[in-house]
Amino acid sequence: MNAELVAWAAASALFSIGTAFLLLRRQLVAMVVGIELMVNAANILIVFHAVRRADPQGLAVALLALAAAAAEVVVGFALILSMRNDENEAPESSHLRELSG
Amino acid sequence: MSPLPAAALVLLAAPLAALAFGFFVTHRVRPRTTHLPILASCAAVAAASLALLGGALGGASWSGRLFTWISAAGVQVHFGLLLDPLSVSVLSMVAVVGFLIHIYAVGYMRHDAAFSRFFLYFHLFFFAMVGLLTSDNYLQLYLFWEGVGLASFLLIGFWQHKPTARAAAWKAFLTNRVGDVGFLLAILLLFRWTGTVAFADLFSNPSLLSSQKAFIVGFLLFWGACAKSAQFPLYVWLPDAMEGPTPVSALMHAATMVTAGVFLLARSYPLLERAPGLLPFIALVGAFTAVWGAVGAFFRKDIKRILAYSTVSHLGLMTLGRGGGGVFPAVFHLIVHGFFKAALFLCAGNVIHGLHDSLGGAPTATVDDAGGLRASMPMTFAAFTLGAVSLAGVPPFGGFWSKEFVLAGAFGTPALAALGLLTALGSSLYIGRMLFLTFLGRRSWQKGHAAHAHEAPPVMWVPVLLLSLGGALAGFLAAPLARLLGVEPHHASHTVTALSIASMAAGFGLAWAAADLAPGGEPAWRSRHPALLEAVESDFGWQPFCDRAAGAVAGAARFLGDIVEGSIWDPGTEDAAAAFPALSEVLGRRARGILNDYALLMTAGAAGLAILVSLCF
Amino acid sequence: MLTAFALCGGLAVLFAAAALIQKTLYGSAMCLMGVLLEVAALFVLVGADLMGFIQVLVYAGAVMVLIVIAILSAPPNIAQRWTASAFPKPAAWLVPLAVFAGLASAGRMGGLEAALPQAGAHLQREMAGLLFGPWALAVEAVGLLVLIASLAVVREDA
Amino acid sequence: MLLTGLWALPMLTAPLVWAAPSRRAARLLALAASSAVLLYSIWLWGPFSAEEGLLRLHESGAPGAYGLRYHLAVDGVSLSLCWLTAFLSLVSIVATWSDERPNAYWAAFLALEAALMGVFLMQNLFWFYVFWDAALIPMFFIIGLWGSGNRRRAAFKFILYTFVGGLTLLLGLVGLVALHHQATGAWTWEIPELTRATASGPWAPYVFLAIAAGFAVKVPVFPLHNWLPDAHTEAPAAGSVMLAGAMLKMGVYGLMRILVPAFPALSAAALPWAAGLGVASILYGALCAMAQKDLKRLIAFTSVSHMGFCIVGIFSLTPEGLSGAALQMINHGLSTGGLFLLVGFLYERAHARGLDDFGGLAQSAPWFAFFFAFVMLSSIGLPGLNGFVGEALSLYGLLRASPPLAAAASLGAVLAAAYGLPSFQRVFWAPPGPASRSPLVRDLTFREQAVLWTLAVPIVGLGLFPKPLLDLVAPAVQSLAQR
Repeated sequence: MNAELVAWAAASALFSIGTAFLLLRRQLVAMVVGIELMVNAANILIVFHAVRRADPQGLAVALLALAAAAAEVVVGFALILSMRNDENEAPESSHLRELSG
Repeated sequence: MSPLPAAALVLLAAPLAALAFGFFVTHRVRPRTTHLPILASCAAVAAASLALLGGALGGASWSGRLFTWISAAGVQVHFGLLLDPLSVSVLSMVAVVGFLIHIYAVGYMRHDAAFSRFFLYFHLFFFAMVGLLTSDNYLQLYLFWEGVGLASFLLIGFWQHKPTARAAAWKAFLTNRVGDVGFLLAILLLFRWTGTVAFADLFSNPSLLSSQKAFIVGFLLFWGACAKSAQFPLYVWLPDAMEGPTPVSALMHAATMVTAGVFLLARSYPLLERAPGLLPFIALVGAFTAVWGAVGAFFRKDIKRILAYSTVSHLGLMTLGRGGGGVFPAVFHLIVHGFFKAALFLCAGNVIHGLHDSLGGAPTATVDDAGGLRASMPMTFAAFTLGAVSLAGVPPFGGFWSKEFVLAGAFGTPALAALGLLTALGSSLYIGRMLFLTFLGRRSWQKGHAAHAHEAPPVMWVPVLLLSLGGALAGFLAAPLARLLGVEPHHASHTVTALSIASMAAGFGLAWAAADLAPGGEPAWRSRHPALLEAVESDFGWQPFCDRAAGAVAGAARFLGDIVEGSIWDPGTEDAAAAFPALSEVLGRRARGILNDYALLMTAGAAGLAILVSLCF
Repeated sequence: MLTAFALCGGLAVLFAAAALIQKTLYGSAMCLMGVLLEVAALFVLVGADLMGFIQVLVYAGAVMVLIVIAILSAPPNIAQRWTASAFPKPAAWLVPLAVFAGLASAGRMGGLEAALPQAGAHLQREMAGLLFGPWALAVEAVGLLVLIASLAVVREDA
Repeated sequence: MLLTGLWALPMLTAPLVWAAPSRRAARLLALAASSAVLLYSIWLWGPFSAEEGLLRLHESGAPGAYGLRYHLAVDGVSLSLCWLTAFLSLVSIVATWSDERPNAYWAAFLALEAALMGVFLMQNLFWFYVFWDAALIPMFFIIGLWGSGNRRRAAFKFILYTFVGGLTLLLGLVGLVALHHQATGAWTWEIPELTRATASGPWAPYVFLAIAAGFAVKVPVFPLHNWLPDAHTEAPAAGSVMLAGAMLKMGVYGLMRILVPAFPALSAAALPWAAGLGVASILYGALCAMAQKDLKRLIAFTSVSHMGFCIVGIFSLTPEGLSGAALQMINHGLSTGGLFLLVGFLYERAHARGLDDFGGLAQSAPWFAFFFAFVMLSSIGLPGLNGFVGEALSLYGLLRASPPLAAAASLGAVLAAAYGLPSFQRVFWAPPGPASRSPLVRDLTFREQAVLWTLAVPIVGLGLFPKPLLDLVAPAVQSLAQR
C-alpha cells in the first residue's frame, strides 16, 4: 500500500462525489454540501503534501482555505434563506431561473 | 538583313495615324469624309510596299526591332518588323488589292448611314493584316491575327440590326478563337522548348526543335491556320461571313483574313518541313477541303455564298500547294487568288447594287434573281468573265499558272492528284454555272418588277476591272516571285497540264449542261434530288453538328450557371449559414435555466479542456 | 498507521457516497458530518493535529450547525432528490466519472513515498510563526471575510 | 514615415468626411484625399527605386511582446497593388460623383482604401490580419446600405462567408507562427522572418491548407466562390469596382506574399490540385458567365474566371507564371473595374441591368458601345490590350509546370469569346429592349468619359508596354520562384 496513492484516491473520489452533488442534486443545500466536499478533498491533498515536504506554508494555506470555506458556507446559506419566498417548498436549483436586475 | 527603311515604318504608321485621325476628328466632325485619310493611308501603304517590293527584287530584305513588348524571365518578346521576300510579296498583293477594294467601298457604302464607322472598321482590318504580314515573331503575329479576327467580327456584324449578321459575326469570332487556342499553345510550346518565338532565331537554327516537337508545334499552328483560312473542320464560319457588306467579303476573302492562315503556314514552312508526316497530312486536308468547297459552291444559289464556298475550295488548293510543293505554289496561288477573288466578289457586289431596287434592298442576291445581266452591266460582265476564267484556270490567265504549280506538287501522290483534278473540274463547273446563270440567260429580274438593273458608277467598276485584269495577267508574276522566294519553280509535266485543261473544259461543259437558263425555273436534276440538295445545304451534316456542339456547350453553361449555381451552391452556402440559427434554436430549448445544467456544462467543458491539454503535452 | 490512514480515507469516501444518495437532506447532512470527521482523522494521522482540531471545530461543529439550521428553516421535500436536468441522466453521471478519471490519472499514483509522512512538532510551530508573521495580512483578510459573512445572515428588517 | 501616409491619410480623412458639414463638402474632401493618396503613391516610386533590395522603404516600430511589431515595407508587387488601389478609389469616387450620397458613403470608400493599403503594406502578420478583416467592415456597409434590391442578403452573405474565410486564415496564420516557434524557438509575426525559414513538420500541411483556404475564399477559387456573384451584383457600381478591382487582389497577394514563400515545398506538391482548381475556376467562371442574364452577375463570374489565371500563374512557381499573376491582378482590376463602372452608368440611367432589357444602344449611345467593347475586349484577353499579357504569361507558367492543364486552361480563351461578345451584341446591337427605349439612356457624359479614358490609357499601355511593370515585379517574382 502506498500512502500517496491513498491520499490521491480519497481526494479524487471526494472531489468527484462533490461534483456529482453539484450536478445532480436538486436542493441548493445539497449543492453547498457538494462544494464542501470538494474543498475538503483539496485540503486533504494540501495537508498531505505539506507534511510530506515539511513545508509550513502548505498548512497555513489549508488553514486559510478552511476559514474561507466556512465564510463561503455562511454567505451561501444566507443567500439560500433569503431567496426562499415560497413557504411550502425547499429551495431548489430550479427556482433560480430568471435573471433580474 | 538591312535596317528598316522609312517605307517600312510607313506600313504601320500610316494606317495608325489614319485610324486615329478618322476616329477622333473626321468621325466626329464630318463623318462623310472619313474615307479621305483612310484612302490616303492605303495609298501610302501600297506605295511603300511596292517600293519595298522593288528593293526586294533587287535582293534586299529588312528587319528591325522597334521596342520590347514582354519581358519576364524566359519570355522575351520584342516588337519588330521583318520584311523578307515572303512578307513583301504577299504584302504587295494585299496592299494593292486592299487599296482597290477601299476605293470600291467608297462607292458601295456611299448611302450607308454608318459610312464613317464602316471605313474605320475596314481600315482596322487592313491595318491588322499589314501588321500580321510584317511581324517578326509569332507572338506579334498572334496580336495582329487576333486583331484581324476582331475586325472581322465588327465588319461581319456591321449591319447590326440583322440577327443573321450578329450570329455570323459571333460564329466567325468564336470559330477563330477555337483555332487561336491551338496557335497560342504552339507559341507557348515554342517558348518552352526553344526559348524564342522570333522567326529569325527559330528558322536559322534547325536543331532547336526535335522532329517530334516540331510535329506538335506544326500541328497546332496548322490548327490555328485551319480556322483563319477556313480549312475543313473549322471552315464553318466562312460561308456565313458574307453577311457583312460586300466589300468586306471581298477584302476578307481576297486579301486580309483568310490569307492569314496560308501566310502563317508559308511563314512556318521551315518548321513544318522538319515534322515528319505533317506536310502530307496538311496537303490531304487541303485537297479534301478543296473538293468539299467546290461541291458546296456548285449547289448554292446565293451568289455571295457560291463565292464563299469557292474561297474555301481555293484555300484548300493553297494548303494543298503548301503541303505538296513548298512555299512557292501556295504563295503564288494566294496572290493570284487575291486578285481574281476580289474582282469576283466586287462584281457580285455590283450585281447586288445594280439589282438593289428589284431586290427590295436585300443585301444579297441569288442566281435566280439575276440573269441576263451582260447587256445592262457590261463592265461588270467583262470583269466577272475575266475573273471567272482566271479562277477556272483557262490558259493563259493567272489561275491557270498557279493551279499548274499546285497540281505539279500534288502529282507525286495519286490521291492528291485525283482530288486536285477534281477541284479543277469543280472550279470551272461552279464558276461557269454562276457566270451563265447570272450574266447570260434571261432576265428573270424584269418579270414583275418595274425597276431596271443598271451598271455601277465608275468608282465601282474601275477597281473591279483593274483587279480582274490583275488576276488575268498574274501569270507574269510567277517568274519574279520565284526569283524573289529563291526557288526553282517545279513546272508541271505535259500530262498534268493536259489533264488539268481537260478537267477544266469538262467542268465548263457540265456547267453549261447543268445550268438551265430558263428564267426562274429549277433545272430538272435539282428538283429530282431534294435529299441531295438538303445534304449539301447542311454541308453533309457538318454545319448542324457544329451548331449542336456549340449548343451543347451553351447547355452546359446554362446547367452550371443556372442549376448548379442556383440550386446547389447558393442553397448550399445559405442553408449552411441558416443552420446556425437552427442549431441555437435546438440548443436554446435545452437551456431551461437550471443551475445544475450550467454547472454540468461548465464542468464538462473544463474536464474536456484539461484532457485536451494533457493529451497535447 | 498507514492502514488506519487508508481506512479513514475509505470511510470518508463511503460517507460521501452515502450522502449523495440519501433521500433526505438530514441524511445527507449526517453523512457529511461523517466525512468531515474522517478528514479530521486523516489530518491527525499525518501529524497535523492542529489542522485536525480546527477541522472538527469549524467544519464538523460550526458548519454542520449552519447546515442543520438551513435545513430546518425550509420545509422538507423528500420526494425529489435529483435535479430535473435537460440532459439525460446517464450523461450527467458521466461527468463526475470523467472528473474522477481525470484527477486519478493526473496524480502520480504510487509516487514518491510508500510510507505515511509524519509532521514534526516544529512544523505546526512554524506554521503559527508564518500566520502571525509574514502572512498576518492574509489572516486579517480572511478574518474580515468571516466577519462580513456573518453580517450576511443579519436580516434586512432586523 | 513614407509608407504610413498611404494608409493613415485616408484613414484619418474618413472621419472628417463623415463629419463634414454638407454632402458637397464631404465628397470634395473625399476626392481631395483620394487624389492626394494617388499622387503620393506614384511619387513613392522615386524613393522606392532609389533603394536597393527586395523589400524597400522599411518602416518599423519597436518590437513588442510575442513578436508583434508595426512594420511596413513594399516590394514591386505590393507597390503596384497600392497604385491600383489608389487609382480605383479615385475612379470610384469620381464615377459616382453625381450621386446624392450621404457623407458616410464617401467615408466608407476612404476607410476601405486605407484598409486595403494596410493589407498591401504590412510586413507583420498580426497587423496584416487586422487590416485584412478591417477591409470587410466598410465593404459590408457599402453593400448593405447603398446597394441595390437584394442588398441585405448579399451583404450578410458577403460578410459571413468572407469572415469565416478570415477565421480560417487566422487559424492558419497562428499555426504558422507556432510552427516557426517550434522550429526556431523564437516568437515572431514578421512576415520576412516567417517566410525565410520554411515551415515544416507534421502539422505543416494542415496549416498550409488553412491559410490556402482563407486566401482562396477571397480570391475566390472555384468551390469557394459563392459569395462573390451576389456581393458584386448587389453592391453599388463603385462598390463593385473596389470589390472586384482591389479587394479580390488581397487573396492573390496573400498567396504570393505569405503562403508560397512560407511553404515552398508544399506549394510545389500542391501544384496539381491548386492549378487544377485554378483551371476549374477559369472554365467554371466562364461557363457560368455565359448563362447569366444579369450584366453585373455576368461580370462577376468573369472575375472568377480571370482570377483563376492568377492562381495557375502563382502555383506554377515559375518566374513567368508569377509575373503573369502579378500583372493579371492589375489587369483584372482595370478591366473588370471598367466593366462594372460601365454597367453602373447604365444602371444609373435605366435602373435595369438585365441583358434582355437593352439592345440597340450602339445607335443611341455610341461612346458607351465603344468603351464597353473596348473594356470587354481587354477583359477577354485580346492581344494588344492589357488582359492578354497576364493571361499568356500565367498560361506559359502553367505550361511549364503541367502541359495538360495548360491546354485545358487555354479553352478559357474560347469561352471568354463566348460570354464576352454575345453580351456586347445583346446590349448594343440587338433590337432595342424595354429599358433602352427610355429617354434617360443617354450617351456618356463628359465626366464619365473622362473616367473611362483614364482607364483606357493603362489598358492600352499595359497591353503594349507592360515592360516597366514586369520589371518592377521581376525581383520579387524571381526570389519567389527560386525558393
